[in-house]
Amino acid sequence: MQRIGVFVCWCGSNIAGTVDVQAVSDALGKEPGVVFSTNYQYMCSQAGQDMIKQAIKEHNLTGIVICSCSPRMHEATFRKTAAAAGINPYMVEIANIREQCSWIHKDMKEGTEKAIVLGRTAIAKVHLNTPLVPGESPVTKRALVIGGGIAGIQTALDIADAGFYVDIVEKKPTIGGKMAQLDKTFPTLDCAACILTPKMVDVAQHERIRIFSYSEVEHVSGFVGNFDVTIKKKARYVKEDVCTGCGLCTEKCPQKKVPNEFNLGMDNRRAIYIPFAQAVPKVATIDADYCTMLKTGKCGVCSKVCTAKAIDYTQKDEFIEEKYGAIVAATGFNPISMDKFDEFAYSQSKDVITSLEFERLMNAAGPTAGKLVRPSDGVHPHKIVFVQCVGSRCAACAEKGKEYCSKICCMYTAKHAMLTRDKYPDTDVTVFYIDVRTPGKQFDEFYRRAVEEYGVHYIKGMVGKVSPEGNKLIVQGSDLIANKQLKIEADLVVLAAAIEPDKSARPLATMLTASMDTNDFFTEAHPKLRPVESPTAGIFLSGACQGPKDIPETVSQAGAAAAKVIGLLSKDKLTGNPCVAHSDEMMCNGCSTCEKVCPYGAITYQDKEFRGPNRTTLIRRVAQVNEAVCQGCGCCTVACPSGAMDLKGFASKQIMAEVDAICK
Amino acid sequence: MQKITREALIEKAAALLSEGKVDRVLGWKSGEFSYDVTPAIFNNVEEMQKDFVYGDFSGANFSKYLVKETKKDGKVLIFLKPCDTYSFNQLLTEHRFDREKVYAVGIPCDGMIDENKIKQAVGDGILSIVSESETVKVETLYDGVKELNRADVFSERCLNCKSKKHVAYDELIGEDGLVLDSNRFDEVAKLEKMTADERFAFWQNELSRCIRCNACRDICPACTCEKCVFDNPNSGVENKAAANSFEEKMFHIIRAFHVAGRCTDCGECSRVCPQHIPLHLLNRKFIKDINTFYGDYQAGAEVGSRAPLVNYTKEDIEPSEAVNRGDE
Amino acid sequence: MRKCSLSNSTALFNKIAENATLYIPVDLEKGRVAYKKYADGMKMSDALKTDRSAKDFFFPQTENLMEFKTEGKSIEIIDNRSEAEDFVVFGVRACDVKSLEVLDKVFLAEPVDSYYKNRREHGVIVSMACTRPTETCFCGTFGIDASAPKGDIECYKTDDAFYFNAVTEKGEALLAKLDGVTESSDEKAVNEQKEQIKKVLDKLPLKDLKADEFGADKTDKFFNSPEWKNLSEACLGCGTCTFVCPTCQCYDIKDFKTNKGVQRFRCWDSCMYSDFTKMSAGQPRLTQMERFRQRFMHKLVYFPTNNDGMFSCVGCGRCVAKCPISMNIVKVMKTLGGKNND
Amino acid sequence: MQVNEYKPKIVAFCCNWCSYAGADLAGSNRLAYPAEVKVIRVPCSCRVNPMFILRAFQRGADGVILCGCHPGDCHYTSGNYYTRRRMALLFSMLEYLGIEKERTRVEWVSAAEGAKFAATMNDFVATVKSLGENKRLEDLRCKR
Repeated sequence: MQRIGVFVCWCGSNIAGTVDVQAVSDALGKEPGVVFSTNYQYMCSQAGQDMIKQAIKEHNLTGIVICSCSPRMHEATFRKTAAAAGINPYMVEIANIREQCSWIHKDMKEGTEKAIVLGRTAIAKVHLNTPLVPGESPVTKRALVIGGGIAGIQTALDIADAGFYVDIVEKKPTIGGKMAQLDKTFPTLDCAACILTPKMVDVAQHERIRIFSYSEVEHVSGFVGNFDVTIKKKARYVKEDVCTGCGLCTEKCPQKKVPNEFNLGMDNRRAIYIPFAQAVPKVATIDADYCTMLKTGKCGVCSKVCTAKAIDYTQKDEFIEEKYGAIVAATGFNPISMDKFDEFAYSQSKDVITSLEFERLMNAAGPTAGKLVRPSDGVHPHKIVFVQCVGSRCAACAEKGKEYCSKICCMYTAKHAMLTRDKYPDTDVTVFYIDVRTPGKQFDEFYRRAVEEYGVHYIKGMVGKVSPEGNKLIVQGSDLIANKQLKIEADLVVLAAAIEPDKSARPLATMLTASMDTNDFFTEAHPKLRPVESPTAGIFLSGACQGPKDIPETVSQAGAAAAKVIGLLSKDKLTGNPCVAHSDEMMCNGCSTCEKVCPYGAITYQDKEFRGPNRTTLIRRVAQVNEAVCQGCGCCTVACPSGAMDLKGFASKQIMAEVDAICK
Repeated sequence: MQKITREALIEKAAALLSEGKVDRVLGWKSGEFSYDVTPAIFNNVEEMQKDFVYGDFSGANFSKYLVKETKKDGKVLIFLKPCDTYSFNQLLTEHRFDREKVYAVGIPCDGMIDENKIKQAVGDGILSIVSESETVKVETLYDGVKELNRADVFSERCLNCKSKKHVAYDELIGEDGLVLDSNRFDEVAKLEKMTADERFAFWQNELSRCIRCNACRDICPACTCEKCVFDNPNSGVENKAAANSFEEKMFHIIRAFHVAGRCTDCGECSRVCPQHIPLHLLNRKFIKDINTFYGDYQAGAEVGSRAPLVNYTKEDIEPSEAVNRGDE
Repeated sequence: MRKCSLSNSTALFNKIAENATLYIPVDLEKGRVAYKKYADGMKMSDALKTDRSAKDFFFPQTENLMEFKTEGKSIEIIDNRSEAEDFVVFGVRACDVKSLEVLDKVFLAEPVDSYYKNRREHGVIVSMACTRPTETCFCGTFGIDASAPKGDIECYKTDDAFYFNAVTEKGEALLAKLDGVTESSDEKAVNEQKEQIKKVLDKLPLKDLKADEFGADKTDKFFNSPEWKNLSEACLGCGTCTFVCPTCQCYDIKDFKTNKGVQRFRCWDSCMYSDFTKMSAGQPRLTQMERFRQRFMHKLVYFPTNNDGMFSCVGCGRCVAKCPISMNIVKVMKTLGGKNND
Repeated sequence: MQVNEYKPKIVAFCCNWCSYAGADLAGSNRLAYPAEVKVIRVPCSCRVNPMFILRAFQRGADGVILCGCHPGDCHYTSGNYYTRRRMALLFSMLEYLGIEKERTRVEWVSAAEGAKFAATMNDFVATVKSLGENKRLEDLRCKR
């Protein structure tokens, strides 16, 4: 039997105004198990807390009921008070007689009666409370960053600079991601390569960062602080530690007809290649799909020209197992496919291009060495039409595009328009838009400059159709402000394609038991207050895998994710929430039902030996809850048919005792 | 459909036993009368030849016995009728027995007979029941031989057979059947059409007869808990007898809820109820609702499938709509 | 011997119901038969057996024993047993009549079970001879004569009349009250019926089942028989046999927390249950085989040992008909009973 | 003088993250609802076992309402989706047994919806009141 102390708070007149606190403390003092009951003006004040501490010692209290404001307000306060007086903090229960009683009831009698019932309910629960101790688990002081774009790079650098080891897994042969493909960046128009490549070098040279390029995450198990990850290092047929990156092989390779994905297929590369000059690691990779030697066994040119003897046609995929304390998803984005948008004639004309392709065309290291020409005939375009929101904000055409705003298109289109007008004043530029959204530092100013200083024509309206006619593109659109239909003869049409999460994100989320929204963006633990954490403990989110983002936003989120990781890795031990699920092995059937509803993958099964009747032993499959991973929702407790699964702090018996007390 | 004979099954068992593929056989053992068939373990062909029986009263679903049987050494031969195979798969899905220790032989089934229907038709003193293809000849103490239509004395579950297809087996005797379009939800629909008062009266009458013998639970292949909540003093619902109509309802609601989405509709609960309460109408209500709300789902149709109550879609029906659906 | 023509049965029942609550077997839907409280004009069932036995009237499935009321920190103890009113159970078959004798041995022996005793004192049993016993019947095995059903009043129903014979004082008193609706009669019709019944009994499939091998002090002979394992193999551990049995008398005492206190009640329990007679160390019988053996050893050996050889099975056949897996005392007796039952 | 007005007993299960906070907000905004409503705080609506609901009726509740985060907003990502399925089936079963469907309800109330919480409770209490006492799922022993 517990020795319970009841403390009724007046909260000044907040409670005492409509609840007779004396009557409440008197009535509750008569409840079985209650050995002390009092009321006081401000229970949460120092004096109030001292009163509780003193009563705990004087009356040897084992359980505390505070009738006060919402537990969301002061539960933590009173738990600390109890702990300071030497009883387990989880022996405290709060009866919410302010928000859920005195504040909503005007009648004193009614309020007092209800407060007594709520107090009794808390007493009924405390009777069944047990001391709870949070579990502890060690932390592996190494982080894994999945994705080597600017998000992953920034997160990795920040973590490593704080003194922790970081591994980056990048599925491409080089890190750099989308930003490496960009020409200039808004709103300052500095060159992407100029600000990105030094960071890539920093990563390469950082003593605490390892890069697994051309690699993928194969398997993840474990939990916060203790993840076991298998990384697949795909065979690149070049010894990474031997290759000097001289590039001779990439010049001599006889297979010249491989579409160059770095330039979005607008030119070709060889079967052995280094994606771009500043690639990190600067190591060649053989594209097995195109390499004659790998396909037919006849060639071997690269091997012959390689003075470092780095070519190894027998290389196999390699699997690396490593432990991590934290995992950061930084898997980025891709423009959506234009397949479903044939009204813009993307498949019919080479001169209808996406914005990312436009970036490459403008880039000095691009397929045209930075000269803006039409991909079809190499002729300088005099009339360019930009179409925004291609596949974005597409609520009515959800099967084609995305319902959300891709967020970056307004600004990069303004950038493209401005750069074009700056470099080629003879080129006329028209932009079709639904809205121009420029909420960022210096963003609107940037857009105004495009319109006002550079004379870009902005037309509010959507393009309905683009049709190639001769060497021209006929753009049919509507001008909603002038309320008229337009027909523009253009040389080049640039589509601002919506962006979507990278395809690798969904399977990765499954491996991480991290949740995703319907668009396959990772879900954050809280949209406002925990924007860089996944609901799954130990999984963090960086960059566009969480939602569309521009570079400044990505970098700041990457830093935020790093800060969260550093906060985690700087701990030697993790203390969990003790209100977690617990399986009674004697009753567990091992049926796997609970595991299926657990959003955190906290439940595993084990074949365990039990004592059977009459000195026999039985092997039974039983569920085990990983307390470090369990967040305490209790979903498993209801899924479990045998009632073996229960939730500490919110045990079935406790809840039923509350029900009983309320219905008395 | 070819009629499967006792001899064919014994022959199959004999072969498997002699090849060493199985160590014992889980089968039906004849009793005192024509209908009181008991599940039993046969260790050799001689035992089978003496007592093994397969016929109109071999209705017992053996799947649940595998939980116990596979904890023993050696391999057991089990004969599975189509409906039994669903329970078999469901138990496998829930990791309740060791598949390696079972050799499952699928056998066709053309329906089992409910001895209670015979008793109702012919009265007391049944001396023998002989089954022909379309008829059943019953000899009684008082009225000589009476002939009944087989179709009139089929078990309820066989009248509404959902499938003649085996969804699990190592070996099949005879040809496999098909999943059938049954009218098994008709009775549920009939109840749904009643007023709330009529439904309440109906169930009050049915459930008031419950003696809480737990036969429905203990025969149920989905009820394989190490300890049932109704036997566990810590569960808050434990009791040994219903003290009033609330406790009667609670037992049956929770029993049905705990197997919802896992119940294969094998019909054993109603078959064994000594008070003849149509318990399957509770389970079928859940199955019908699941099918309507979340799309057709047959528990046990495949191993490892995700049961509807451990699954969801973002567009699921709201509880308020679910209860109003019957109003139309 | 008194007689009441069947055409006059409503008057008879109404007369009985004047002074006591009358329960008669009634046909319900789908072949179900149960005792119902008599109301004017209600028709009595001719079925052989009610689904549940007459045990329920004397030892109901749940029964309040007492109540504890708490007010603050004080506790009040209240005896809230329901005082039984006078009642008559009509049409109890010989086997069920005998079962009360078995229950008396348990509940009326010291210490007397006052709850049972109270109900027993208030109840009058009008028995009924069985003209159409069924294949599951084996009361003869235990020396019960279905043609002489006993009870407080022995009753025979022919094609046109009820015949009554008072057996006990209570029966005489009741029969005396029925003078207005009955008339004196000779025993010719009844004797004819008795003969008829004997002939039928000789044709029953279980007529040769013998209990001779069982009985008092036979524990050593059967306890360690290897047959128990096979017999119990398929047992589900449900309580069907126990709860349909007219002689099973085990109960559990439980407390139910009400809003104001605690209701202490008893309810039937079953030795087949894994949580039967749980003690601090758990169940004394850990396997279903042990629990299964207990039930039959109790009926056939332990009970006779403690009660002058009286078996605690009356051969009513309910368990034979109701067991979900069709395992039953007949099969147990035939398997263990040696030569006599081959 | 008022005659003994029937006051139903209402048990409201509220998830800690949305609905309980919504109830608190109703209080902070002084939005009144009947005192017959008593809230039990659970971590997530998915913690609520059908047995708790039956228990409440057994013990004398006249109505039971379950409040959780809006679908898609669950603090534990998916808990309320399971709640939704469980309760759809349970409530449908209760209805099938002839128990008044208005006695049970699930409502999604976010932490910002104090007004919705109060309005929901006002409506639910009025509905249950119009039904009168729970007779079909009562256990008379409890009322003694």
